[in-house]
Amino acid sequence: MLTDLEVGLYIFMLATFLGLEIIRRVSPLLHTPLMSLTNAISAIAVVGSILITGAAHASTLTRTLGFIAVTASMTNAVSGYLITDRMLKMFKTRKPANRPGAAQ
Amino acid sequence: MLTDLEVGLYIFMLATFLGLEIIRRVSPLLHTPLMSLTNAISAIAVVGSILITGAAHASTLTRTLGFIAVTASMTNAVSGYLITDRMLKMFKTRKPANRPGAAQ
Amino acid sequence: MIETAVQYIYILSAALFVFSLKWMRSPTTARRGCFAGAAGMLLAIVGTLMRPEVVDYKLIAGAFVIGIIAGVPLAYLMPMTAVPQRTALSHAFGALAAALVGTAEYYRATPHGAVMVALVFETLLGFLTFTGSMMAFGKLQEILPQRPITYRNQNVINLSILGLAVAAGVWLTIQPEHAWLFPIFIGLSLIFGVLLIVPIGGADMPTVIALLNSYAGLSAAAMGFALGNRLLIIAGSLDGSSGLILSIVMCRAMNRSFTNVLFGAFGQVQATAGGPHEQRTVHSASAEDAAQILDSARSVIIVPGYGLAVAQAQHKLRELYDVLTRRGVDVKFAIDPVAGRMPGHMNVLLAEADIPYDRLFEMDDINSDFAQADVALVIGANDVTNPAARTDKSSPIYGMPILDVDKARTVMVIKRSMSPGFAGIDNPLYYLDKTLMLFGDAKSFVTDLVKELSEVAKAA
Amino acid sequence: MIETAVQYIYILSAALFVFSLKWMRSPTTARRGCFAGAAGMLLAIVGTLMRPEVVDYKLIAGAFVIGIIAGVPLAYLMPMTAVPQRTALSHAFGALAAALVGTAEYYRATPHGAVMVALVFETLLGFLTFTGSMMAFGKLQEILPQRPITYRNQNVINLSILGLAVAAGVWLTIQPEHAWLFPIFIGLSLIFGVLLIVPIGGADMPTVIALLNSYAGLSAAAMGFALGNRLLIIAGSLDGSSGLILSIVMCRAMNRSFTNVLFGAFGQVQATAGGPHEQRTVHSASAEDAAQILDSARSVIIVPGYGLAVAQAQHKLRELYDVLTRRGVDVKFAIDPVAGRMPGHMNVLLAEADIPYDRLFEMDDINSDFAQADVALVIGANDVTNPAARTDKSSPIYGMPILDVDKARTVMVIKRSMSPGFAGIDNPLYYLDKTLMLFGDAKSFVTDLVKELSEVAKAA
Ligand SMILES: NC(=O)c1ccc[n+]([C@@H]2O[C@H](COP(=O)([O-])OP(=O)(O)OC[C@H]3O[C@@H](n4cnc5c(N)ncnc54)[C@H](OP(=O)(O)O)[C@@H]3O)[C@@H](O)[C@H]2O)c1
Ligand SMILES: NC(=O)c1ccc[n+]([C@@H]2O[C@H](COP(=O)([O-])OP(=O)(O)OC[C@H]3O[C@@H](n4cnc5c(N)ncnc54)[C@H](OP(=O)(O)O)[C@@H]3O)[C@@H](O)[C@H]2O)c1
Repeated sequence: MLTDLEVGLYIFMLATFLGLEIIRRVSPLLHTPLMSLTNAISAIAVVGSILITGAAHASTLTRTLGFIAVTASMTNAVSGYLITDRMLKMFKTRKPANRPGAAQ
Repeated sequence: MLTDLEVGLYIFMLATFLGLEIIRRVSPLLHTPLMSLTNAISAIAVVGSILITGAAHASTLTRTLGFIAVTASMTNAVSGYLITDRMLKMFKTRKPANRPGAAQ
Repeated sequence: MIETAVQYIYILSAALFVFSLKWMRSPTTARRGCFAGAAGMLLAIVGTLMRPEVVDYKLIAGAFVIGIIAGVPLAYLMPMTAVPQRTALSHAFGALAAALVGTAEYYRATPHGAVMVALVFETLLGFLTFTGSMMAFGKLQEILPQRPITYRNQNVINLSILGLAVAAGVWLTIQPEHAWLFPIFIGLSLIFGVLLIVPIGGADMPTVIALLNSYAGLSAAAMGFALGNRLLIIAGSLDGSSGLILSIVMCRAMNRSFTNVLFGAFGQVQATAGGPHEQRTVHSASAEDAAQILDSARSVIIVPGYGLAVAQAQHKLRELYDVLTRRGVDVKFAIDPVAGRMPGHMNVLLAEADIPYDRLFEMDDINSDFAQADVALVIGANDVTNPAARTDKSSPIYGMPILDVDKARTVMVIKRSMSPGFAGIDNPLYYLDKTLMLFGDAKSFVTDLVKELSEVAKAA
Repeated sequence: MIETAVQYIYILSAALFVFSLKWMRSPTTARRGCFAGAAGMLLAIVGTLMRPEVVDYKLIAGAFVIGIIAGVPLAYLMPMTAVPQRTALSHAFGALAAALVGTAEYYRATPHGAVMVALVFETLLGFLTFTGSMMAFGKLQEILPQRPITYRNQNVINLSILGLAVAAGVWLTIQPEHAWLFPIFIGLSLIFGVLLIVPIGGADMPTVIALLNSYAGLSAAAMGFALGNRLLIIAGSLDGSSGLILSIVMCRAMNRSFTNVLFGAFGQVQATAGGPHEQRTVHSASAEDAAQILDSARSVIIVPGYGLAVAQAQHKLRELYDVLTRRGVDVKFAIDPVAGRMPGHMNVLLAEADIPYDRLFEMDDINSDFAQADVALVIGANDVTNPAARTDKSSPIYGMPILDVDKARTVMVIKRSMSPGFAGIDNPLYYLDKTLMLFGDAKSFVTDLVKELSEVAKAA
């Protein structure tokens, strides 16, 4: 009944509105980790990359490009989530802490 | 590629999240007009009602039910938007106003 | 081609609904929001009429005319104090439409699988919201008794009816051909809607209405699933989430839980458990005395409540505001979030009387000002000024956010008698030494005050 | 069957992404948010691998292994101060993936119509974000010159290249068979990405990175349209809107417009227009003097800035905080929204050093406290303390929100020289009578301060 394009437009509209609403309320305290999180989410390109690379009768060109794409987005995803978590670990609430500052 | 149900679920999820985000931020000042606005929006049932009523080979039962449904939701839409607007008109910013209170 | 155009119109319509709600956030954009909502609805209707499936326009046109003829007066003739009732009635209409579409669709196509599940949801929610909203309307309009009606095993009975309705629904989804079951299913849904509201007190209706709003929205969304229509899903779920949030906000503001509102039979228990009447003294005063005190005050905080709405005294109050302001008194209005019977009730009421809303202060912003105020003038408010909410852990309203009127130098309370407010409990405020009770109907008492003050003004 | 299961997995994955961003709102739930995001990604990958179209797993497995081997050290070995660079590099990877998928899809299927439009968008945005992010990385890592590079007709040239790229894209959507055009289209996109960044100063990179984040997201969303994949559309548009909001927030915080950031060649103009150097006197002091003043203060507000990050002095600063707190001094940290080079840069830095974040105050909350503070200790901050932003309409940073350090009784500024900060302008604060300049690298100077204070403590 609906073409892919029309469904896509519905979803694009709703997701964009939703993104704008949510992000506007993130405290500036967390803007740096947020940027690195959304960066990790942009590794979603991995979905397309897998489809290209794993397809049945893919040409060598397609496979090569797909392989690079999967590698790039996988690196992106792994490092993105890990570093975001590393950053966020620093934000955990602490007791008014009086252990002497752990020098590097 | 996707069934109607799956598309529906995507859209339902996004729209619900979006609704929750937006409404949570409405100032309590406007909760009463908001309720009457969303009430008017629920007149969207008019879409289904029209489809039922106007269909080509509709039975008398279907037409009767559809007719009632269109009437009910149309009343709902018209009165809903008009009364919301009437309420909101009262909220317009005024100069520190010193005309004597207009008794009813 | 046309089908594609319709989809774009629908997408635009959905976007307009989203903007409509976004713009409701602030009073400056709210009217634009209402307009966007109306435009979205218009597009939805136009788009639907354009669809090739729609071939017969006669009935539709007739229904439109009736709808407009009925809708316009409903909007313009209703007094503002009747907003809760009107909303309830309107919900009943919206839900009825959804339920009837579901019914018609069942008899037309007898769908199977997921579509039938959606259809059952739509019909169940639609019919129960219909009767539930009619009941709410009746209670608010005082056609039906306001007090909660309870009987033994009520919850068990209600839940059994719901259980039966759901069972019928499940059966229908498995074997949609059992057409004899459908009317039974409808009947059970209708009955459950009635029973749901019976044990809820009239004053809890606004919360219930918000919840019913949510159901009506979900019913429309289910219709969207049944008809494969995305616009219905979007508008329905926006509505559904909005109703949910509003009812949560209202429950929280009253410091009560959902379950307590739905099953607590609030308003009855407290009324009987009002406690023994100790013989305590109150000070009362005449309009003349009160006017003198007001005239010599430098700052007055006015606390409006439900009684102001009942007495329709908002325009007179505006006059009082004017005369006091002219005499150099600093007048503020303190708005409790749960004053009145609808969220924002007082705001709407005072706005109707043209009281500038930079003089209206939310509870959190003004509570610290009471200590500096010469007079706190309470007009038809009761529970929202009850200090027991702050101090008395055993009070049913303990924890409810209240206005600290008892901190003011002098407290004046306009109400008709010593009878309690919505929560049905006594108010220790009235027995304070600094409190003056001004007995009378809010409208006539404020009128007297204005008269007295104008005379003082002329004399000066 | 499997296709249906995949769709449910995708819906769950999309919901997890939404929750992930929602939970990023507050530090208490942020880690859960990160986890939800990772879970969403995992589901997306699992769901995709389950699809019947995917038959060959060898290459994919290999790529996964490489990705993990490369990703883990990238996350754990990077120092926190290199976060901006890492983000830039990561964007480059993400965008490259999107661009390559678009390219591969073009050569595989040569699609027409709307799908080709989406594919062109995807490829254009992907490639320009790729080179743009690599340039940004180079500038931040100081492989490339930090300063903006400008030449005559720069904007005209850039826009022509973009125009050519778009023209090629339009032609390709009309006649997708022209395979010879595709490499040209790619080349133009790549070049435009480079040229876009050349005229932007290194210090504006964070804003640009946020914008590139937005492009990368939109590119993924376009891929979703091209492949008919809703999950890609959702995740892509969440990303796109997030990047947009962040870059707007950053521009606004610097009181500059988008156009000014992108085309203003900021950092060069101001450096040359630094103005004539009047011979004005400054007071400087030694660590010993400074320690004495700090020791006798009752309340100290510390203002960290970019120099703290450069000197990696956060851990030493923590020691200073400890020793002062032990000596009974009330120490607060004032965080300007644009201090450092990334939004929240200072928060991350101070959190890394374990400074309790109930001691960190946002600008609006602390600005009124400076008047009561005995000492404002500025460490490696410059522009965010420049009173010219409040008073001097002609200053390029006029209107930028700053910390009112000049209201404190005594101001101490740790920096290496009199040279300006990011905006390239002089700071009148340094010439005030109450200001003491503490010249030196932030880390070594704070170390000295700690040493002096500990000696005072021992002596006492
Ligand atoms: N706002 C909401 O969304 C909402 C929703 C549901 C429930 N509620 C509940 O409603 C209550 C609201 O508190 P409230 O202080 O506004 O009202 P209230 O506690 O219900 O008290 C209203 C008072 O007004 C007096 N009154 C009635 N008619 C009057 C008239 N014509 N002239 C003068 N006085 C009149 C009544 O006393 P007399 O009879 O002696 O005159 C009564 O004590 C709270 O308990 C709240 O939890 C609020
Ligand atoms: N936060 C963001 O999101 C963001 C993004 C883009 C741009 N910006 C801009 O960046 C600026 C941030 O202001 P800011 O006050 O934090 O920094 P700033 O104005 O750039 O000043 C940093 C100061 O630190 C000193 N410094 C550098 N290395 C040092 C070291 N090792 N030890 C001691 N001092 C050192 C420098 O002076 P010496 O060379 O004399 O030592 C310099 O004056 C604002 O103009 C803002 O608009 C911010």
